[in-house]
Amino acid sequence: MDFSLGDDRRMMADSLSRYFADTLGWEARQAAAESEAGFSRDMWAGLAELGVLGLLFGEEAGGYGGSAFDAGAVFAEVGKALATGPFLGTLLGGNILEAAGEADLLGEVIAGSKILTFADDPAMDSNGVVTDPVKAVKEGEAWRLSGAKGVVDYLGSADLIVVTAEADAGWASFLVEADAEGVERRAYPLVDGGAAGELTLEGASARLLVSGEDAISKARALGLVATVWEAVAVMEVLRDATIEYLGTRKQFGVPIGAFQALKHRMTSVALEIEQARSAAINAAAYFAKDPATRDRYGSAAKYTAGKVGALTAEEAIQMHGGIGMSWEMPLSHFAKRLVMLDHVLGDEDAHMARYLKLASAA
Amino acid sequence: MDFSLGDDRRMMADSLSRYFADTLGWEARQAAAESEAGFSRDMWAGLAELGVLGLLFGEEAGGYGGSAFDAGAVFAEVGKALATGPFLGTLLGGNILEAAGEADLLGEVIAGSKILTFADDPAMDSNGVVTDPVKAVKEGEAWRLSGAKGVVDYLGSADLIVVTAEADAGWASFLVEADAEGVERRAYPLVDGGAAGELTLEGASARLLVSGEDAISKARALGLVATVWEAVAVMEVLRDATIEYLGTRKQFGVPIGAFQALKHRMTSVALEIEQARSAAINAAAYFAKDPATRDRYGSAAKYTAGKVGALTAEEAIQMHGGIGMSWEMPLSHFAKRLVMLDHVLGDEDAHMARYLKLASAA
Amino acid sequence: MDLDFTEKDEAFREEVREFLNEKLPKRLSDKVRQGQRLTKADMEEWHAILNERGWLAPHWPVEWGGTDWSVVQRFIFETETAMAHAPRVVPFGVSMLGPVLIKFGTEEQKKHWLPRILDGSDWWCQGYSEPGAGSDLASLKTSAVREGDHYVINGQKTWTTLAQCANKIFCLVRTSKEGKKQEGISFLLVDMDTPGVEVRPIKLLDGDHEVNEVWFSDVKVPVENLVGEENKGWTCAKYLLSYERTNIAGVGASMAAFERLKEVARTTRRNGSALIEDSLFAARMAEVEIDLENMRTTNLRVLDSVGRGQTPMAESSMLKIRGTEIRQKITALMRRAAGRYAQPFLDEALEGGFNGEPVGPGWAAPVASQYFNNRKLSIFGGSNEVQREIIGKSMMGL
Amino acid sequence: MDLDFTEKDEAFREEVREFLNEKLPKRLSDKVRQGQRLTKADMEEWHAILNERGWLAPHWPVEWGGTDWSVVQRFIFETETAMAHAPRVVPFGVSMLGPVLIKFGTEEQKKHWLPRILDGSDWWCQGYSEPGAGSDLASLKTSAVREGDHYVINGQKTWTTLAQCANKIFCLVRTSKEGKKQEGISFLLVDMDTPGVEVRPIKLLDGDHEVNEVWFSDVKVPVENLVGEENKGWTCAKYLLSYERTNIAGVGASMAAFERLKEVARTTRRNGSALIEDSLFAARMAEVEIDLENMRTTNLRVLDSVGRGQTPMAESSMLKIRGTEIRQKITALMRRAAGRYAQPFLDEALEGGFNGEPVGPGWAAPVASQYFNNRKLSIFGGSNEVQREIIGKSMMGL
Repeated sequence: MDFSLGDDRRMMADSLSRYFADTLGWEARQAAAESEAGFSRDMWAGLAELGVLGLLFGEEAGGYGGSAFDAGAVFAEVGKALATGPFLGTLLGGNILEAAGEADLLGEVIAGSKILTFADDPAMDSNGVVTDPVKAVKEGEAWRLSGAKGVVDYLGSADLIVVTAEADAGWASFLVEADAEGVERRAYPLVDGGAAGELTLEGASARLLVSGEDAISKARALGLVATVWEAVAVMEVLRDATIEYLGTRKQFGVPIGAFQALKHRMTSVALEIEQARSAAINAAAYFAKDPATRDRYGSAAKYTAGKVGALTAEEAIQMHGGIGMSWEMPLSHFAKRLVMLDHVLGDEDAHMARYLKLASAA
Repeated sequence: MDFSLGDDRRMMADSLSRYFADTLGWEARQAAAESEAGFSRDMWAGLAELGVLGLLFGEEAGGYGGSAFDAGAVFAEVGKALATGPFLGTLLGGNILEAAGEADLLGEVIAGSKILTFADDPAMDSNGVVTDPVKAVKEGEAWRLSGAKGVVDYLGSADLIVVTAEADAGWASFLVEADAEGVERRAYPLVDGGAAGELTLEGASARLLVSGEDAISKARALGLVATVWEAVAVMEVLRDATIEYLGTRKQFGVPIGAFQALKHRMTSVALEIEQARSAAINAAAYFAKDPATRDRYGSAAKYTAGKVGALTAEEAIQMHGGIGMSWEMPLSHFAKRLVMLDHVLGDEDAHMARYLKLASAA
Repeated sequence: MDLDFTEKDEAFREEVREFLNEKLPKRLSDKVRQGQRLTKADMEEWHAILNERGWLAPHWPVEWGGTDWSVVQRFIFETETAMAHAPRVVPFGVSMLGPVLIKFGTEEQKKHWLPRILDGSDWWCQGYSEPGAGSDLASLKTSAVREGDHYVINGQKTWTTLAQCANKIFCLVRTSKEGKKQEGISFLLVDMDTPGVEVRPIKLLDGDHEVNEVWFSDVKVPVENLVGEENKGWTCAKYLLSYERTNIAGVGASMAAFERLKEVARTTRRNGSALIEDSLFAARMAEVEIDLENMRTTNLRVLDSVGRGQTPMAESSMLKIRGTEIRQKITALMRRAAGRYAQPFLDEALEGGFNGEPVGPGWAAPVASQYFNNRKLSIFGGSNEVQREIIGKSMMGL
Repeated sequence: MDLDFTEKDEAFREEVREFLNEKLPKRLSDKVRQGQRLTKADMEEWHAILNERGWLAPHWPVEWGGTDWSVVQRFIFETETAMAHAPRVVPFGVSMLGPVLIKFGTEEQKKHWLPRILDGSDWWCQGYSEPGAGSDLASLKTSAVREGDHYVINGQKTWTTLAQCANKIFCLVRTSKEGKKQEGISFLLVDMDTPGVEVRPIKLLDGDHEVNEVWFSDVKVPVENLVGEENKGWTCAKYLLSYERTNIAGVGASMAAFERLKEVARTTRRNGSALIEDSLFAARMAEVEIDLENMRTTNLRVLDSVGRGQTPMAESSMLKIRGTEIRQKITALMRRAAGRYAQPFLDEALEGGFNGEPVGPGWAAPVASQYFNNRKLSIFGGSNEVQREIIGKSMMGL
């Protein structure tokens, strides 16, 4: 049993933390998050230079990390800094490239010279109906993909897109060049900062990366670990800011934290966040076990993060009062990110349902 | 729109209230609740004399009430006094007798000379498996019932038992004499005071009362109204006792209600109880509408009462501290009754499930 | 006991429905239904329509242009207009200042100001909150010093809703520092065109401009704009806070929002079936629906007691708390229903007349903004914590 | 970072399991598993078995009969014994008085009292709470007046758990009324056979006799029974409250109870299918299971920090709060699982050796009693409100 991050990982996390502190002050963060790309290219280049992206992948793929705890450590720093950028697409798409043995291509991603994203969720049409899965058809040695994917992270900036699609033999993942023919991208900003886009493929040329659903499931599972670690880091920022506010803001002549109702509610928030942190640790610790165990703890963690995330965001705003709702306060943006993270890779309810399914299968 | 109980009903409720106050003081209540019968025969005779039981039935059946609000008004007084006795069996069994046009028999029940109960829930065996429904077989003009019913209110004291059973043509309700051959009764006390019993029928002779499930459903629906009104009355006793305690019990030199955490939680309890009271009113108000509407509001009310009941009971005990757990305090018995009422006629979850089913059928 | 409305009330409901059917512009109800932003002109248009019918300020006395509706009729009106997706009446003139003037104003003040509220000549905003005084309203610092025929105001108000649309502001100002902090407050009417008044927008977390700071630098206000007595403004403030809080639960608005949610849950399909068939989502919806049905009856019970002459204090606060909780839960469910499509932010889709291609489900565009914006419901207008204090005091004197 | 125990710890776990397998009498584990009442003899039997192995007081120093187990090993021991349905060790002597004596007792006191705790010569109970002093423990009034070589005690203690089994009681008594209320308290050891000590049972709502009032009328206690200095008893009390609270979450007990719940939910059939397939019940169970899994890791994290020399304050209180909440939720689910069969009350079925016919499911007999009895978890031993105050203070100094 060991709850330390480990020296190497701690060192990288610390330098990442310093890098964000030095280059991504609040104004810079806001400018980047509201920019058309939704993130700062300079920051991304800096991260690549710092070697941060390499921590997300194993040595054979040109990285020097690749464990679930490595991903967790990086995403915790992303959360703490409220950094926007194609982190998740890099992690998930990169994980598939890694599984496919595409070390060269992944090398370009790690070096920051190519932006990668992961198109997995199906699009929903304007009536709220989930569109049919993207279909993959083989033409000679090449593959053609057709269909739509929804809310693809940083699609507008991507050079490479890892797309999950259904072929005759089942699900597989493919590589699509963003500027290939038959690739249509509609980019838009997100309510919590950053950007995403709708992807429409009409016979777009693609390269098969990995057949079968296992690699996709594993990438999604890693994504759960990463988002949960990010969410917990955001919670901790909100918690600390709220505790600070409760201790300094005065009403009726005393700090508002002296009002027992607020104080006791804040203890619940803090307690729940500790539970969410434990859930995040569990998800990372069981990631390398068998898929059923991995997914069980992944869903438990995402469920916990969703539930605690909403509580934390809502209580942080409520306890700040009006000021907690203002755009000027970083707090409100942390709260938005936290609530929106619930919707990334399946929300609280979806993961409760999956947890129940996994439990009844066990 | 009218939220008054109506003069006649108010008058009867008031005299019932006075009767309980005069004859069912706390020690008398405890003695009755812990007696072998689980209630006081004298009290029951007094209620009959007062005419209270007649309020539960319509004029054709020899009563002078019979509406859902009549039942609600009576059961609210029962809850307030924490009276034990075969109230529910009288209401539900009597409702079936009423539907069957059995005015004479019902007259004896109203007069208190016969004790009636209603055996509806199937028994569960020692492994937790619900036993098969009681079967009704016709032999010439007579019927024979076989099977088991569980947790039948005041079975040990009953003279008459209305039993629901499955005949070839479907569900129907039957009258069984408690001392008939083939009737086996195992009586026991209840954790919240009063008594019930397991009923085993082995070819017991029975008389058909009403064919079909409609009358049974209606009786159950009326039972929901009654239990919910009883539950709300118990909640109000707990609320008032807790508010009183918060205002008088001192710790750290001030009344504990001055501690904002307790105060704010108490406001939630009070608020939820107002909602439960509204749910109870809704259930009574919609009782005479079509069965789908009736059952929808019945389930909404039982769900609400279950949820709010547990909250109220748990918070009342918690806010009283140790003293709230002592047998000596009436409070703890009100809390037990309230929690156990959740299990009568289906708990919170069962009624949420039924509500969803009714909604999706609508 | 029964929950049915009387025949008279049912006839009134029909009258309201007919009115809405005839007079409520579809352009406006579409905007409201779809959660799009209303412009100042939109709100003025609806006020004018209501005023034409004499229904803009139903709770005012008839002599000042109100109605003689019962509390139940007012409830019916509120519910029906909300269910028809009518714009909400801007409350600052009609529901806040109006009643204060009627109660505390001089005959001249009433004659001058009340008609101007109804005909739209004046758009009022409310100068209560200050940066240092949130829930502790009475600790406000904005000062008004009497100089001859004028007060001179200096200070700052904040969270002033729709100040950018208003030409007038009613303010609580400090006219004395003697005695208890509640005793040196006065209630003043200020023309926002007066030199020294400056409005600075506050952007809220959803990106919308709804509230403002209002700054006062040596702002001269004629003494005849004092409402009630000098240093007795707290009486006006308290009256305003306790007045007409019987429809505070927003039952109509919640019912409308819930209907919209049901519609969405029926049409949105996920994993091959309608969202409403998802057992966890359906249970969440049912919980809210039951709570809302219960609250509707709770509200009617409060109205009934008001109709019988009682003044509800704890009950109003309960309605406020539960009402805001329910509305917040409904918007949270809308965001859940949208799933990942809650996240795209298309500012243009929030404007009326948007006819571009939506991203994902057409209804999803405003749901995240509404969810975040609705956090205000439990903060502004007396936070839910303040309401709990009121209940606690009323229940146990503590 | 990893959650796996070391090989050494795994070996230790095996050792504990073997011990339990060999030494834990099935008669006792059956009683515990079925929620039946343990007699004094049952508890003494289990203490003797543990003591024989030297595992009765693992957290004491080796020289006094304890072990040198790491905090993780203690966690493993606690979890394994609970999962095996071993009786809980009665904490008053072993976990409360023992550590206080080891820290504050004289050499003579240690030599005299500690072995008697281990060998069962003494059964201690705790005289802390008083009728007037609940959460405000320091306001206690039971007085001890020094008269020559004795203190003379007068007053009343309450909620004294298992006083009916005990021959000794350690008490907080007031020896001075000067200064702050915490400063006049002393820690005294009292023989319950002393004239003037009277134990009166308090029946709890579940009908069981577990707690008592203890009355003192001119009870003479030799001065050598004072632990620590006179008027410094509060230091002992605080130490006792903060000591060894790292396993306070009761993870093992909750895991055992949850396993039992799962078993029940798998075998109990309702509406034609197993209860575990009821979507609402399954979701309630999953919520608790996830919370418990999270808490297990939270507990391990706290142990890890203790192992690294830190003193957890807020963390212990969080474990106490969530631990009790989880245990209460599990008993509430057991009562739901029993449905109407939670209601029958068969007192005899709660005694070991009951071989009558159960009413309904065999496991249902104790569930209502356990549910009501477990309300105490959030009240006694520092109520959850008191724990929240501790967390608040530690988080923000307020």
